[in-house]
Amino acid sequence: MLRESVSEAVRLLLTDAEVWSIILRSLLVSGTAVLMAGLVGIPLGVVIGMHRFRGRGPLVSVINTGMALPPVVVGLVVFMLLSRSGPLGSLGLLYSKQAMVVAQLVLAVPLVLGITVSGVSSVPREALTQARSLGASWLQTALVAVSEARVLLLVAIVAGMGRVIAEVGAVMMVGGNITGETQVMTTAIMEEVRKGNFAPALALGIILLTIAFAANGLMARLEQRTIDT
Amino acid sequence: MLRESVSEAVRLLLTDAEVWSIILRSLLVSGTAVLMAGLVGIPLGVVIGMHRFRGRGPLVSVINTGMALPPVVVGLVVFMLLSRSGPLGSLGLLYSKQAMVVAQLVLAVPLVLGITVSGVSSVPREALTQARSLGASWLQTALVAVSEARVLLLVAIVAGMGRVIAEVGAVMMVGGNITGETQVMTTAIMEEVRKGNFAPALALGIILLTIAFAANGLMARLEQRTIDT
Amino acid sequence: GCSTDDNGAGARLLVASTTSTYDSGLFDALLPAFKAAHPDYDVVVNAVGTGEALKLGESCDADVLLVHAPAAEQEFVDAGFGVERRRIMYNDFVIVGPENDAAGVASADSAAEAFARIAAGGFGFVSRGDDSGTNKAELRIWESAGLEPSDGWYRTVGQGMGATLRIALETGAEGAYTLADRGTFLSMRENLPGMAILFEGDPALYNQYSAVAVDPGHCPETDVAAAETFIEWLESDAGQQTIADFGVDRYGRSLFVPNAGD
Amino acid sequence: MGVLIKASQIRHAYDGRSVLNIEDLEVMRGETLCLLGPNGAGKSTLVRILNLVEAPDSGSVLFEGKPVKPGCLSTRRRMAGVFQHPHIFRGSVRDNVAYGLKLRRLPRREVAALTDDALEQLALEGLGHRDARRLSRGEAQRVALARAVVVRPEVLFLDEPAGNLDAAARRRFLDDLRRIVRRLDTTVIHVTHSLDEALSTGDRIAIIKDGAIRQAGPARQVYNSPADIFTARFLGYENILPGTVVGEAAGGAVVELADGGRVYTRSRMRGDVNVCIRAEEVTLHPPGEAEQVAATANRFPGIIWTVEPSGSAHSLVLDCGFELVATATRPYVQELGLVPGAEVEVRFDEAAAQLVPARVPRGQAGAAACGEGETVRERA
Amino acid sequence: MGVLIKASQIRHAYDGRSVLNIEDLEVMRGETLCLLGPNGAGKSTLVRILNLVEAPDSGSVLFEGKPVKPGCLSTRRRMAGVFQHPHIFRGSVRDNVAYGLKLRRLPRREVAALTDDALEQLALEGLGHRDARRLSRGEAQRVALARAVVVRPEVLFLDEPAGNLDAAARRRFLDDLRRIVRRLDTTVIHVTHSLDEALSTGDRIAIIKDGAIRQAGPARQVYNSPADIFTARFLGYENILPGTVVGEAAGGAVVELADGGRVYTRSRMRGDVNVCIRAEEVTLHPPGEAEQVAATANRFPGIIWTVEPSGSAHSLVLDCGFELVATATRPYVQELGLVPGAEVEVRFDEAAAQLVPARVPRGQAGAAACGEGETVRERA
Ligand SMILES: Nc1ncnc2c1ncn2[C@@H]1O[C@H](COP(=O)(O)OP(=O)(O)OP(=O)(O)O)[C@@H](O)[C@H]1O
Ligand SMILES: Nc1ncnc2c1ncn2[C@@H]1O[C@H](COP(=O)(O)OP(=O)(O)OP(=O)(O)O)[C@@H](O)[C@H]1O
Ligand SMILES: [Mg+2]
Ligand SMILES: [Mg+2]
Repeated sequence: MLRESVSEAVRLLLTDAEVWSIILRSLLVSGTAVLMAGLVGIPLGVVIGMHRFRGRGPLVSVINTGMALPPVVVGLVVFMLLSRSGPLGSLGLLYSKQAMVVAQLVLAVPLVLGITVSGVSSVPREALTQARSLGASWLQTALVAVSEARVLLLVAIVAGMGRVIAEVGAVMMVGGNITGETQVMTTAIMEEVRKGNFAPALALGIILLTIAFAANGLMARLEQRTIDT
Repeated sequence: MLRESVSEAVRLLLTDAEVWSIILRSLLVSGTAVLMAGLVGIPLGVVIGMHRFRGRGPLVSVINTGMALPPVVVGLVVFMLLSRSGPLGSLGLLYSKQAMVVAQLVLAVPLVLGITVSGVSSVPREALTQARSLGASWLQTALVAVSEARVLLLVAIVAGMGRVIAEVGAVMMVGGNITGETQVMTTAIMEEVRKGNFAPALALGIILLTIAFAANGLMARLEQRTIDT
Repeated sequence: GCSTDDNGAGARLLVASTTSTYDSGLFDALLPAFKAAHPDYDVVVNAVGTGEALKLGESCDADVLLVHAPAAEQEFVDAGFGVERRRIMYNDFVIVGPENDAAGVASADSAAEAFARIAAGGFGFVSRGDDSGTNKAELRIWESAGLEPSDGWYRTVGQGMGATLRIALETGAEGAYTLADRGTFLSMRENLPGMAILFEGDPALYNQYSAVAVDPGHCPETDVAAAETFIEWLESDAGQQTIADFGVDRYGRSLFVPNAGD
Repeated sequence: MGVLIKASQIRHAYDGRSVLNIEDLEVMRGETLCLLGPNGAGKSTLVRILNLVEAPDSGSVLFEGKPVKPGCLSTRRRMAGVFQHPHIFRGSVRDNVAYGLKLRRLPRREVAALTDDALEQLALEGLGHRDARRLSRGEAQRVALARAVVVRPEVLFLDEPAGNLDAAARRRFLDDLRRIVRRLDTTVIHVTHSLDEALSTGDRIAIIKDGAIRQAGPARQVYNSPADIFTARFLGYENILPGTVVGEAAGGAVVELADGGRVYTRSRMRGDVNVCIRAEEVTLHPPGEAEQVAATANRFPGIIWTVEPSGSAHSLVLDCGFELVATATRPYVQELGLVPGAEVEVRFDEAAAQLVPARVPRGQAGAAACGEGETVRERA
Repeated sequence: MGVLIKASQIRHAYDGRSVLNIEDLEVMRGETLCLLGPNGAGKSTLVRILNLVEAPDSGSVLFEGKPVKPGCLSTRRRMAGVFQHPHIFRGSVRDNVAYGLKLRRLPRREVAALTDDALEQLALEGLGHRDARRLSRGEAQRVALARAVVVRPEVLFLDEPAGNLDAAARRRFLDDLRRIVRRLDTTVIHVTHSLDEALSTGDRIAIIKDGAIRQAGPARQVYNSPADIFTARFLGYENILPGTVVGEAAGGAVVELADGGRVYTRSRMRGDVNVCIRAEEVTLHPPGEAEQVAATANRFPGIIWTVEPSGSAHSLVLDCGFELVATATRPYVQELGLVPGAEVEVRFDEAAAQLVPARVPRGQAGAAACGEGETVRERA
């Protein structure tokens, strides 16, 4: 079955334009979601990680809890918000890529935030004190924290991307798996599985993993170029 | 809808014995999977994190890629292995809690492993050198690494638990959502959604999150008791 | 951007369909034919459970429903969510199970008797348990047989037809029985080795599909004209012929029998 | 040359334990103030507070007369600090040294020039492109120093800057520091455990213990006139002899030592006192040697008990009725035949005999009771 | 009292840069070996390798004659180290101090007793229950010391153990160390930048530079007979006077200084040399003072150029035809009226005038050419 799927994967990649558009759509949707999750989660995580304040403990618990947000529930809530009868219905975003981005964003943020917070929390305070002493502004001090915790920030992004690109429940609900419009790799896999076509399902899975692997390799290389250790 | 769901959640908890058994089953299955993922992922992650060896970079990339394993594909592969016509079919494990544990284990391990590796990698080498110098055996040195990276190991476990307890694709495939046998919270949510019963679906989601929040709070407290900083 | 992603210029019509219709591939035949006839309209299909489909209609997130749960549909219309039920096609349910048929379902005189034989022997039976049309039909048969299926041999999975069939295939040493709609079963047959249609033809196994347009009174934003155009096309000779032709080349027979206007 | 920094009523606690309690501390513009004190006295905490990188629990820091808070970047940019365990940033040695300049968005060429200067100043030229995280401790310490001086701060905080430096580098750094301070009129707050370092760099010395300042003043004055028995011990007075003032002579007190013997001093004090004399102020002479020019009334016949080499000098313990410690360099030991049992005449100047009260004044008694300096000396 | 540890042909590189290249080093059982050397010389690296916590790229470490690898726990358990920047483990001060004992699975009661002992020894009694991560640097350093001595290792590695300790604590620790070493027959490898510390604790001294051992031998011998100009400078010889051997007298060479003047020595050497004399070996006398017992042929009339207080002594620069640095304590400066311009007679013993070759031997020339000790001195 595996050999069959690999050759099916190769065949799909070579012959099926639809597969390529699904792959690109997956990357686009999940990439956008993770990028936005990073833009929200990393700065916020750095702030929370750098400071000690009242209510920080519970806040961190809430963030960690967010990691256990079931995609179906997230999908449901986003659905209810974007539904024509919901508060944001007038935007007409349901069954669109934007809706999928929103749902994936909700899923990615807690993971990115949680890992960032604990990564930045474990940056030695001397690093920040030293930066301040040399005249770092608040932002410049935060950049030191980012630089010190960079490996974990990378893991945060990788884990966030992993969570959303592999997720199916939420995008299925708010995207609708509409062929040519909102179908992404996981919903396509799901559809094939439902139809009992395991080989193409596996083939799509293999393609997804290959892309993830290549992206990881690239990231690791980028990280090593700017940095050592 | 939200108010409705909260009262529905309370009602379900108070009156529905079935809901309780679903909750317990979820905790049992995911708890076992994460426990096993911890038993595998943490020691392995500590070993990889502590040592520099050839091929470490690619290995870490593979682990990170594992975070993007789509649950449906994992479910499919486990399904094919356990299927009657598959290599492990004779075990008769398909549509059982054991099968769900296996699938969730596969999903949790890369996350636990990935976060552990980067957490342990960022433990200062002096910590390990100092331990060795005071007579720590290999294992005792590893324990120092664990203690230094403990916050991230906790995040690894939390993220792993978050991933599996919220996951639906794999358990649906290999567990089958059989009422009274393999139905867990997420598959029950999915079923309610399919039936169009959004309120109980949300209610179950709220219950799941409440449990996750309580567990996180407990963990944070436990962590603080043994430790400071 | 990817051109296939871009919405066409025309009106976008949301059809909520049951997975059974969608997964059989019927829409792959219907949509191009409709598009050829009405290039102004873009139909997108959302494959969900019957319950969810009705809910989508209620929340105005679908314009047309294509479902097969007559009682629920009627309720939907009576509640003012839908305009009217319009029959489009039917097929039938079949009792499927392991080829060796230990319960002897094949020789039963009625669906109820077939179910009774399964129950009597305690042979495995997998129920969809998802309030779908199929599930409701199954429950009616148990009722007519005067039986209350019990734990142990009777398993409820709350999933779609495809998943239910697969679970039936994998249950126990040989496989279990279940009630399926013919279309889905035939379309999945090659992936279900050792399973066969054991009983068919009982009137109780009749499976009517209807189209329901969402009521613009309830959902002002719905595109009434588009919905009407689509349903009318389904009822038209062209539409009905497309349904009749679907599956013949692949399965040697139609999966759905058009019956609009009957 | 007025007051540049003034700290008053600074209180700070960690985990509910009070670690700092400074009534009043003034740092003059352009001066070098050395902070001395035992481990855990609160020196580093004080430095962090004055450097505006940590806020005290209460109290105020005035800079040029205006109250400043850690948030105040413009003031903070006029300062720079080298902490006790300097944190090295990721990147090369150059990156580290240039850090403060880049923060200030100086033009690239200027950054390069200033960085080169600073690298040279700390003999780091060869290391510029090395990964700064992979240096030896001493090299890292120099990077930290270069990184702080390169921004030409008006106020430079140095928390044990010479720790881990080799002798040559230490000497050179202290020389350079003096030069920089003179040239740029930099104000320096310098924490050190080395009295020599404090004396050679400090205009003023403040001795801090248990979070409070016990004595402060011009360096030589503090060195020569300890305020109490703790500071005397802390400043390295080897001989602390209990006694009682019995009269006055030549403008100072005459003290009858508890162990016998009469010491003439230049201080005025009454009642029970301790006479404090540095070992190097005690000179040894052949018995009955001809009178020298600078005569002193403090002359005692003594017998040498022990002679021990200690570093570059020898440490001698003598019995003069009371016990006395003296030091002598090797040639003198040899020339005068200073061996155990030898008889010598012991002399020390009246001005070298400092008086401190026998007891620490009431208010400080509690704090001093468990002073480390004391317990250590008592056990030794 | 044989060889306990023998390292041979140890080579180690970081990032392709060779940092260690030890031909041969022996540590005797029970001795204290002090390692001295400039920053970045490789001292800490050597310590880590001997402590079996890091494996060298090549070469072997023999323990009791048997080759050992870092994996060898049983040997490692007979050692303990205090590193230059000690890592403090999570937990209380007690936990940290008890760590090594717990690793060895000693009975609980014994752990408690030994821990109490060690805490007391380093004046940490009051801190036992404090969070060890929240200590001042000096307190942390003491914890690290207590943690290593508590396991009563046969070999104790100390990498700048007294850095950050206050003067009293440092004195006490060095005293205690000597006591422990004597009582338990501990072998100590002690890295320090303080010559005084090395002389007061070390039986032998090894001077390491650029990864290689430049000179090793009994402490006083190394102190008194530098092998070359680098070690002379490193050992603090303030006066290094170039000259040429012109003859022999009283069993030693007579050197004609380049700047004029003739110095009598006890060393034998030929050709161009440097005469090395410590400042404290130079004694100053009133001109025409009566001859003393220990006469010397090295007597020069001199004029005082500068007198500068340096710590507890004064540093004097004299013109005796050649330039000479001397030190004197305050009372002597006062007694002899040592002010700039004063005329004095300068003397130093023949034994105090050490000869080193004018040039570093060929093989070492490259390494020495960019020696830090030199560049620093030359700039000063
Ligand atoms: N982060 C912290 N949390 C709790 N207590 C602390 C912290 N930092 C320092 N302390 C305590 O505050 C007191 C003062 O510490 P500080 O570092 O200012 O001392 P110090 O005078 O610099 O000592 P040293 O000479 O050892 O460097 C000490 O008792 C120390 O244990
Ligand atoms: N982890 C490392 N990676 C790369 N180079 C290193 C590393 N550690 C030390 N070095 C380099 O190796 C050389 C020797 O370092 P080592 O720490 O042994 O010196 P040291 O003699 O202890 O100096 P110091 O007196 O400053 O402590 C130095 O040039 C240093 O920069
Ligand atoms: Mg300090
Ligand atoms: Mg070192």
